[in-house]
Amino acid sequence: MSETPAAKPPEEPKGLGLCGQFLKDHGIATTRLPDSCGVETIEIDGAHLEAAMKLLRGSSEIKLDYLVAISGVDSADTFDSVYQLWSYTNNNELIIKVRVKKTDVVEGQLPLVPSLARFWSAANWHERETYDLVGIRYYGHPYLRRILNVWDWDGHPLRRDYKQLVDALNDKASGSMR
Amino acid sequence: MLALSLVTRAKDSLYQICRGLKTVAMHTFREPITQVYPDKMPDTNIRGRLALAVNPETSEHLCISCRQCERVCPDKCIEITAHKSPETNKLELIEFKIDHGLCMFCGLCAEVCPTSCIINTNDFEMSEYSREALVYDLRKLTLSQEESRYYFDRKEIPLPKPKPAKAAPAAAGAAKPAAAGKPEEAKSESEAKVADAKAADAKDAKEVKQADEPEKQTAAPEEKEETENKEGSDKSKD
Amino acid sequence: MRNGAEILKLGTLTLVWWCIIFGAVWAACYIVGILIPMALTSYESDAARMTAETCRALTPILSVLVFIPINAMFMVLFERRGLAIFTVRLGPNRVGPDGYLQTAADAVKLLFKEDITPRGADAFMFTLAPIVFFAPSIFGAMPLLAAVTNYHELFQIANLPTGIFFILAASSVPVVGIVMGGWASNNKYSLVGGLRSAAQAISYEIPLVLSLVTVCLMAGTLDVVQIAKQQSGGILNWNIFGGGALRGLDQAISLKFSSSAPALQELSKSSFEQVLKSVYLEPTAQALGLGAGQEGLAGIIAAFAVVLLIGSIWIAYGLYMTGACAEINRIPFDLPEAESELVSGYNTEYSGIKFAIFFLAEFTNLFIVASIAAVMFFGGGDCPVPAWLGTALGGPQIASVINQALTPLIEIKLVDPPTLFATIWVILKVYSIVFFAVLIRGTLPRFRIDQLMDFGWKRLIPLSLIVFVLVVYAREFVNVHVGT
Amino acid sequence: MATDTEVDLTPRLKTDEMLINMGPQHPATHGVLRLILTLDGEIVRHTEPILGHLHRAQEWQGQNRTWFQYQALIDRVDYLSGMFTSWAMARAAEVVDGCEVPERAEYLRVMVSEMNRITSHLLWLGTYLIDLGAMFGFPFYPFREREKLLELFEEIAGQRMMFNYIRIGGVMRNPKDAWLSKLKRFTEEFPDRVDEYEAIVTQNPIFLKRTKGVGILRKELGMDYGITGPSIRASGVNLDLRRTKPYSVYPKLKFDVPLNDRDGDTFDRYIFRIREMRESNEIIKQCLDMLPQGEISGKKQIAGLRVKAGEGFAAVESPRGTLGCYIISNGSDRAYRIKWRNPSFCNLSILPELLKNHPIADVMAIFGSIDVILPDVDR
Repeated sequence: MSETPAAKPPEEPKGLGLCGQFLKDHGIATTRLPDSCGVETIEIDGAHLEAAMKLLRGSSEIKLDYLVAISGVDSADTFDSVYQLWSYTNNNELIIKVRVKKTDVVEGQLPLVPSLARFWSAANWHERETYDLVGIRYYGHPYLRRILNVWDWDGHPLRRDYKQLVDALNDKASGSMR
Repeated sequence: MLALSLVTRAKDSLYQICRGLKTVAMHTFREPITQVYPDKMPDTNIRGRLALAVNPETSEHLCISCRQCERVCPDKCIEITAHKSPETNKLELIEFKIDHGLCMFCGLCAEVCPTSCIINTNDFEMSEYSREALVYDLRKLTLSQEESRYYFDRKEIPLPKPKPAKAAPAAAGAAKPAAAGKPEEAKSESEAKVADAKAADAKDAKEVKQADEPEKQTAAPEEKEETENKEGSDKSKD
Repeated sequence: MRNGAEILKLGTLTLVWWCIIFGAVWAACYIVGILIPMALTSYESDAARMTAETCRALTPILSVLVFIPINAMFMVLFERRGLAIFTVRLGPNRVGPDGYLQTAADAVKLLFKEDITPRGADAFMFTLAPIVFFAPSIFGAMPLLAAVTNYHELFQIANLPTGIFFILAASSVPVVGIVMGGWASNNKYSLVGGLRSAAQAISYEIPLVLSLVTVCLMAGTLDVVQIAKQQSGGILNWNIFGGGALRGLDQAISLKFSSSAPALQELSKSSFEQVLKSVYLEPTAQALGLGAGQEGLAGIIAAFAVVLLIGSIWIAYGLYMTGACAEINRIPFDLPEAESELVSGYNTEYSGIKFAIFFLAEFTNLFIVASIAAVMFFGGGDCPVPAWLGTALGGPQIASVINQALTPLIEIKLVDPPTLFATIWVILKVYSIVFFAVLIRGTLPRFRIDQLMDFGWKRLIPLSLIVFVLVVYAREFVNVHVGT
Repeated sequence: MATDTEVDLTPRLKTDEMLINMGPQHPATHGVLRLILTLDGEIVRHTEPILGHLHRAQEWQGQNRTWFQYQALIDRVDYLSGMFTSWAMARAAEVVDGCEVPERAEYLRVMVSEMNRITSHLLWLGTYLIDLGAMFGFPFYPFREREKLLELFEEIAGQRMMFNYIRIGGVMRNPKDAWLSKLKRFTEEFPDRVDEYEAIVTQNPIFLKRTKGVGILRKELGMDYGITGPSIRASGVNLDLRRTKPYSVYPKLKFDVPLNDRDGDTFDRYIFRIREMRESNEIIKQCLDMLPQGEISGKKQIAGLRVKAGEGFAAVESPRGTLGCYIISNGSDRAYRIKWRNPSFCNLSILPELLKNHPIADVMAIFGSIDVILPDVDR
């Protein structure tokens, strides 16, 4: 049973976790965030993301070689790119967050996060999806194009400020209750 | 050597094909599994067409206009019109509309209903020639007494307690005998349900309202009514 | 037999539809071929005689034209019901009584549907393709007609001495129609389907023809009527059992049966051996130039040759069915219309009546292929019961009773017993083969195109050549049809 | 097919690559997937999948519906294994919320989920054989067994595919004894039926020719693309969440996770699904024996159902692979963010790699073998 209760008042974790320590040993600074349901969660600067991922994936003891998902989150004041890392061989788990402050994003542009797709094929479609729905631009992605919405869709639907355009075709018909 | 292996392989292949053919051919002697649908109605347990049940014993309408179903419906396909009766100070159901064209038969409304009034029947034959015809009104939704009894038995719903006699004349809307008021005391279990839901609603009523906004815009006058209803039902609880 | 009711239903349905098919063809042939000429004989003018002759000449064509659509309709229904039985379903059972009219309704629906010619299609070719696909199946049916009707005089018109050659030539034309349709549709899927069909038909034509050539070689003739005639006299004379290789056995057994009196037992025993000797040993010894003392060797060789011959002919039959399945695009060789890859292949863009013609021709081809098999391998209109067994079972008595009953009909030439029974047997045989094809359709997945080519060129063609050579040698030692 | 030894004809003969649009309306794309294939003759050189024809904004709806409402919607994410989608979200919400699930509910969840795994694999088996061209006979047999299970689902959950049965904190309804005995009867006769399928398919030479050595998925490639489920187990990676990250009552149950010792091809993926069905059947049998009495829900199923603030990721082993759900809750009655990690979406991303240099006839054989379900891809 891997179900552990959530840290109710998100207490500040003490010190670095396994992966955080490992990354620090290799000269990459991370910030530890409150554990999400018992899984070590670290924040990392976008510039170090690629190096950190390569280290975590390649190391023999940690071997986080299974990129489960990349999710984009439109948080209160940041855009988060969240990486769920698992391992095919052991039970290590890690959540990495890259946070881009909303104040840092240039007006009319998308937040920038480096892409993993060039050395990790699993990231390819996940990044496309996150770009499509949350609007995080992964620079260095070989084919960053909308994947779930049509290519000429306006806006990014999972943004908090997204407004659905009125669809003239499916608007209220007189007889329907919609 | 090559020839021999070819022959063996051909033999094996033929044997395997024949094995498959035999298995298929032996199915000839099995009973067909087809259900001859229109001739023989299937005995289903599906969450089918929504309907409003009446009390199987007294044939009074079970709906208390609490709007739980309306609120929980993910598709917003339920529309309830009710007003507070001036004499009894209780909610009276005026109209109950369900758009079956929108409904996805998730059964959540039936789950939250405190009086087990709205239920999923087993009926799935609802084809109509127009979308408008799929909007069922109160008259079309209300089940007869026998049907209600059937579904109460089938779904093993405990029978509701009969309403005190004094409420009966108030409900005597001659045109709509079914549109009666609500039973005074719901069962203790369903009351708990109502209480729970009310508590939850009260906490974040604001948030719910916000989400419902687009739907509510067309029916602005109802907004007021709803708050009234809430008061009404709260009172009835006391 | 928990499914007895369904099987019974399929049986009744088949019988009823056969009656419909036969009734229609029969009526048409009788009216045009016999009734009108008979009526015209009273007028002694040239014009009347001419008309009568023309009517007679038109009878076979008319019979085929009436037969094909109705029969195709029934075959579709038969296949659907058959598949339903294999897959524990009921099949179409709504239109008409118990679904009897399902395919008739389908046909009517198809006829009334809009006939669409896609934009960019070559309209002329697009229209021509179904015709080119369908017409050869009528040509192909012509020479077979005489063979399956026990060479009734009315159907002798197209009795070509090179019958099987003509049929094969006709049956290889439809592929032109498929390529035409595929190309004219202006659709990539159709085009690929058409091209695949061409490649496939060319590859599988060869084993198909070689296996039939094997049979012709044994029969010594290309005339289908001759081939059918040679096989008369019961199951042991059919080509599938070595084309007369068991004839000696047959004769010997019939001798044994005929002499049931105990006094003749001794005589019959000797004659039994004698017949066997004369049929098997002597020709073999003669062919090998063996002397009188080497009868044992000759016997072994003869027995070996008989077994070899029968084995080869079974393989040839398997080759024929494989090639034929490929030729008519049935599973597992339905690549031209491979649904999961090419949507619907060459007929993707067809609708309405043109599609109906494609559909019709497909099933007609199946019927023709099966009837070729019936004529070439299964004795045509021959009753499978050997004469001696028939006699033992009281066959002649039954036949005379039936003849008696039919006498009034025979007198007005409405019924010709030899033709009647021949056709019934042919239909039974053909539908058994069709039923087997349905079973195959219900079981096997589809080949891939390159595997199909591999299988055709690297397996089937060498095998058919080997079988051919084997038969050439084996028939030297066995007294087959030739010369009897 | 001699592409490698092709004679150079370019100076005299102009050849060109052909673009073919497979789908979205194509009989064999299992829904509405569009593949833009670049063909060289009949050989696929490049594939571009175009998704999204079935996009229903499930994540957006998760943010705009209450937890209670959204539970009814998520069966639609993967309509062939609705129990697993429900379970994934229920687990994620339970992990975040910290609520306990009664043991009876856990057993019931395992039971219905394994039933659902069987139905999903049965449907895959039927449609896969259709993809390979056995159109008319065989596919009906798996559907016959699937029908029986669907009837059981209908009885316990009220619908045949959109169950809405597994809820946050437990399950919806207690099964009756008659239901359990029906299920027992099914588990007893099911292995015979699987034997029947295998008699028809597994050793069929045409089937073997179509599947053996086709679409070989290298282990490293599969891990690079994050492939999960039977597809990666057939390539020898031991990834079955029921064993590697055990959840629910799976540790108490005895079952094998079949594992290949080489890079799997299409045939291996077929045979692994067949084996998995047998294992699931065993699991159901055990659950039927071990089913305890007790509560079925650890959380009250009310319209205002809430999940405590927090974030968490939980995954279950669906028939197609790791089905995960990442939840951020702010304590209100609806999620702040719900992210689905769909196995089909990730498995489909490897399709261009697998199809490269295969003839067009293998497109469907390979595409079918990775068992993708389009609503699950598009959400």
